[in-house]
Amino acid sequence: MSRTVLARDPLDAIGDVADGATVMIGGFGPAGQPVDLVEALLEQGATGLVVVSNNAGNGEDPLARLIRDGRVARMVCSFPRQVDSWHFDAAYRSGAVELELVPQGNLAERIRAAGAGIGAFYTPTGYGTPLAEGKEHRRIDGVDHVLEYPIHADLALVRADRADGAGNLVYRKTARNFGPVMAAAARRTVAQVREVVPTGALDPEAVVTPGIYVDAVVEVAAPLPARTTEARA
Amino acid sequence: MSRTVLARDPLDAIGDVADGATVMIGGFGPAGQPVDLVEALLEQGATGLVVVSNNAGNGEDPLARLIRDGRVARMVCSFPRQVDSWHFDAAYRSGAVELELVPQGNLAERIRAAGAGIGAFYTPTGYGTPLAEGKEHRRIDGVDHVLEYPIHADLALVRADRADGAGNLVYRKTARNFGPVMAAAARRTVAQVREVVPTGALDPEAVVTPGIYVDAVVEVAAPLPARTTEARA
Amino acid sequence: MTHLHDARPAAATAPLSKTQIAARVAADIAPGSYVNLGIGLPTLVADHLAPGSGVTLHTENGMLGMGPAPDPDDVDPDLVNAGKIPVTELPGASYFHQADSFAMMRGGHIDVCVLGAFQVSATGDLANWSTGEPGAVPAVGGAMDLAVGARRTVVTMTLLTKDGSPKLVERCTLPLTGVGCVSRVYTDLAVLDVGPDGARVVETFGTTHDELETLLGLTLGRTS
Amino acid sequence: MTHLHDARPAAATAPLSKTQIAARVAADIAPGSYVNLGIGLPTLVADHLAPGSGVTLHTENGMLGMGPAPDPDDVDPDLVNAGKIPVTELPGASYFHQADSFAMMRGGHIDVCVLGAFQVSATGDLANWSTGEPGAVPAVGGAMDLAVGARRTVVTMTLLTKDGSPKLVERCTLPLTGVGCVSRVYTDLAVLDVGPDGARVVETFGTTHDELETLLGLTLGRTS
Repeated sequence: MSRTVLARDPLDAIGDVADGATVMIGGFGPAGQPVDLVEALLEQGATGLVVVSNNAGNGEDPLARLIRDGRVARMVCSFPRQVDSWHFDAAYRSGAVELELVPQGNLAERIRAAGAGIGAFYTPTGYGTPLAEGKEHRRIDGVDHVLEYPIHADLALVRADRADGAGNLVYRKTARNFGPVMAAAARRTVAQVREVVPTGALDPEAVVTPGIYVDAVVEVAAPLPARTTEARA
Repeated sequence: MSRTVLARDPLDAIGDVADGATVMIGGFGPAGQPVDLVEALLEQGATGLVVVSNNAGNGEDPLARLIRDGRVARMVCSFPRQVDSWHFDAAYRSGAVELELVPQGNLAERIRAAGAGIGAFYTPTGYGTPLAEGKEHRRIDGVDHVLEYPIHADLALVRADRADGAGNLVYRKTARNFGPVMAAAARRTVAQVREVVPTGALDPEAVVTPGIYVDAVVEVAAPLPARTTEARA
Repeated sequence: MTHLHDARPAAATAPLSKTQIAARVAADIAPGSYVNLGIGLPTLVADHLAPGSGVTLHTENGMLGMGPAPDPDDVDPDLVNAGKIPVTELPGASYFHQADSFAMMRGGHIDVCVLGAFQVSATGDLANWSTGEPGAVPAVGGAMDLAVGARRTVVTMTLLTKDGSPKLVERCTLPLTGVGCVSRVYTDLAVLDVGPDGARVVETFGTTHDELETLLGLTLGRTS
Repeated sequence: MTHLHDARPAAATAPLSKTQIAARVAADIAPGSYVNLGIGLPTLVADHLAPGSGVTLHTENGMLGMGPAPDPDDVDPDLVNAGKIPVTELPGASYFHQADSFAMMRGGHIDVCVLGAFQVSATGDLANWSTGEPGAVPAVGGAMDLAVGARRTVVTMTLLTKDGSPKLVERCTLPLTGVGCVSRVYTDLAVLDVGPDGARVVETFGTTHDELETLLGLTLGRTS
C-alpha cells in the first residue's frame, strides 16, 4: 500500500535537491530536528537554499554548518537568535543570509495553509508591528487582521518516532512540533524515524501524519547528537 | 486538573441553552451523532436555534424532531437532503427553516477557523458556483479564490468514544468527523462518551481533542439508536 | 498511466457497460495512487483496482486506507464511507477529522478523484450537485471540494441523458460544481479529455469520432 | 479572581521581589485556568500555583499539562518547554503539533498568558521582542501570537529599567509586539490595569499613588 519508499540511508532518502530549493526542516531547537537528514543535505551539496525552520541552527549542528558554508540564501524562521547561533549571527550581520522573520504562530499556520490548499488567511497576529509592515490588513468584527500567505516547499525533512510501511508517522512528545504541518506543505517529504514497524502495527486512531504526506522514510536507530560539534583539528 | 465537569445525565450536561443560540451538532449522518445530547436539547426547550451540522436529520432522530417541532430557525449544513430527511424537506419547502448550504470542506474549514482565531480565509472551493454568489473573491497565483468567514457557535454537542477526567477525548473510526473542530469552535462544548476513564488513562500522544475544548462530559454507555423512530402509539 | 484497453478489443466495438466504464477508469490509475471515489458509478472503480496495485482509497469523512464493504455481521456504525455505507479498514489505515480530511483533498494530495456528473463542459467545467429544479431541496456535500482539490479530477457518466441529450456540452446549463476542474470524462461511448483547448477524443466504444461530433454537436479534437 | 494580597500585608509596605511578583500573579489566576507562561520571570509563576488549583499549563511548542523540571536523570530531549528547557508530563497531558498548538492560543482558548516586557503602554500596547538596536539579530518566537491570542494577557516586569526609566509609558518607543493586548501589569512597585481608558493603579508596594504618577510621568486612575 502507498508509494512511500524505504530508503537505505539519509543520503538516499533526500535524493536530488536542486540549487535554490525551498527546504523545510522540522524541529523546535534540538527536539524533533532531523539531524541525520540535514547532515545528508550538507553532503548532498545543493546551494542557494531557502530554509524554513523555527530556528537557525545551534552550535555546530548541521543546519548551522549549512549556513556557515554559505549554502543558505534565505532563512524563514521565528527565532534565529540562540545563545549558540554564532554561524547564523555572523552570516546575518555580513549580509550572506537574508532573513524573513515570522511570528511562530503565523509560521505554523502559513505552513499548514500550504498543505491545506488555503490561498491566504487573515490573522490578528502581528497587526501594528514592524513584522506586518507593508502587508494588507482589514478590520473584521472590530479586530484588525493581517493577510498572510501560505509557505510551500520543495522538500520537507522531518523527524518522527516510528513509521510503518505505508509511511504513516507517529511522533514523540514535544518533538512532534512542526513535523506534521511541514510534511503536508512540501512537494516531497522525507522522514527520519527511530524505527520502521510493519504496516498495520500503528494504531490507525493514533497516526499523526498519514502516509500520503510521506515520500521516503529512513530508519536511523542511533541519530547524530542534536548539537553536533564538528571535530576541529 | 482542568475545569471540565462530569455531568450526571445529558440534560444536566447541556445546561441552559438560550433561545436563538447557535448549536453545532457533530456527526456525519448517524456516525458520531451525539443522539442523547440532541434528545436532551429537545427536552430542554430552547427555540429559534441556528443549527450547524453536516446533515439535517434522518427519519425521526432527535435533530429531525427539533426541525419538525419548529425549534430550528436556520440550518447551516452541506447535505440536508437524505432519503429520510422528510422533516427537514417539509420545513424547507414551507419556509419554516432557512438554509445556508455550505460545501463540506468549507464547512469544516470555517468551523476550524473559528476555533483557531482565523478572521477569514481564501479557498478555491465554490468559485464560479451559485454557492459563492455575492462573496468576495480574488485571484491568487493564477487560481480564483473565494473569501470565507469562520462559523462560531454558542454550544457544540459532540460524541466521542472515551473521555478522561481532564476532558480529553478520543473518538472511534469515522465517527471522529466534525467532533474535534466543533469542540474548538464553540463557547461551550459538551461531549457524550461511551466511557469515562481516569485521568492519565489516555495516551497523551493519542488524545484527539484536548480537554481545554471540553466543558462537560456525560457518560452514555448505551446511547439511543441513531435513527430513533419515535413511538407514535 | 497504463492503457489496458488494448487488451480488451471487445470494448472498442460496442458501448461500455457501467462495469466496463469502471474498469476503464481503474486501468488509468497509476499504482500507488491515492484515490477518492464519488458516490454511485465511481464507487464501482474500487472493484477493478488490482489487489497489488497499491492504490489507497480516501474517504472525505475522515479516513485513508478504506477497504470494501464488511460482511453483514461485521457492520460497524462508526465506520462508513462518504455515502454513509459501511466499509472496512485495511492495514496501514488512518483516521482524521473532517477539516484535516478536506485539507488533504483541498491541498492537492489526492492523485485522482473520480466523480459522477450531470454535465461536463468541453473546457472541464463540472455540474454534478444540482438539477436546478425549483423547490428541490439542495445538497452539495463534498462535491465542490473534491472537484477542485484533487491533482486530477475525472468523471464517469453515460454520455447521454435518458432522453438522449448530451451530457458533454459546450457550456453547462446546470448550476456549476467547479470551473475547469475536470481533466477526463469516461463514458459508455467514449473517453474524452477536456480542458482549456476543448474536448478531444481519446477512445471510442461502438461509435466513431464523426458520429460523436454529430451526437454532441461539438467539434472534437483528436489525441495524437 | 481571588486577590490574596490581603493575606500578605508585608507586600504592601515594600517593593516586591521577583518571587513575590510571581506569587502575586499566581494569586490572580482562577482555579481550573489554562495558562501559558512566557520565558523568564513569568516561568516563576508556576512555583506559586497551589497544587489543588487545577491550573493546566500550555506550552506553545505542543503540549497541555506541562509539569515541572525533571530530575537530572530523567531529562528527555523530546520533552521541552518553549524556552527549550526540559520539563515533565502530568497525568491528563496531551501533545499536538505546532499549528494546533497556536490555534489553541490564537483561538482564545488560553485563559491567561503571562509575559515579560520591555515596555507596556497605558493603553495596553506591548513591546517585548526587540530592543530595536541596529545590527542586533532579531527573533520573535511566539511572542506576537501569545500577546494577542489569550483571553487575558498580563505582564510581569520591574517597573523601571536598570537605569531608572519607566517601562510603563504613555506610548511604546520600542518595536511593538501587539496593540492594546495587555490587561494588567504586575511589577515590583505596583499592580496596574491598562487599557483603552489608560492605566489605573490596583495596588502599590512600598510606594504611593502620587509617587507612582511622578515616577512614571503619567496620570493614573484609581480602581474603586
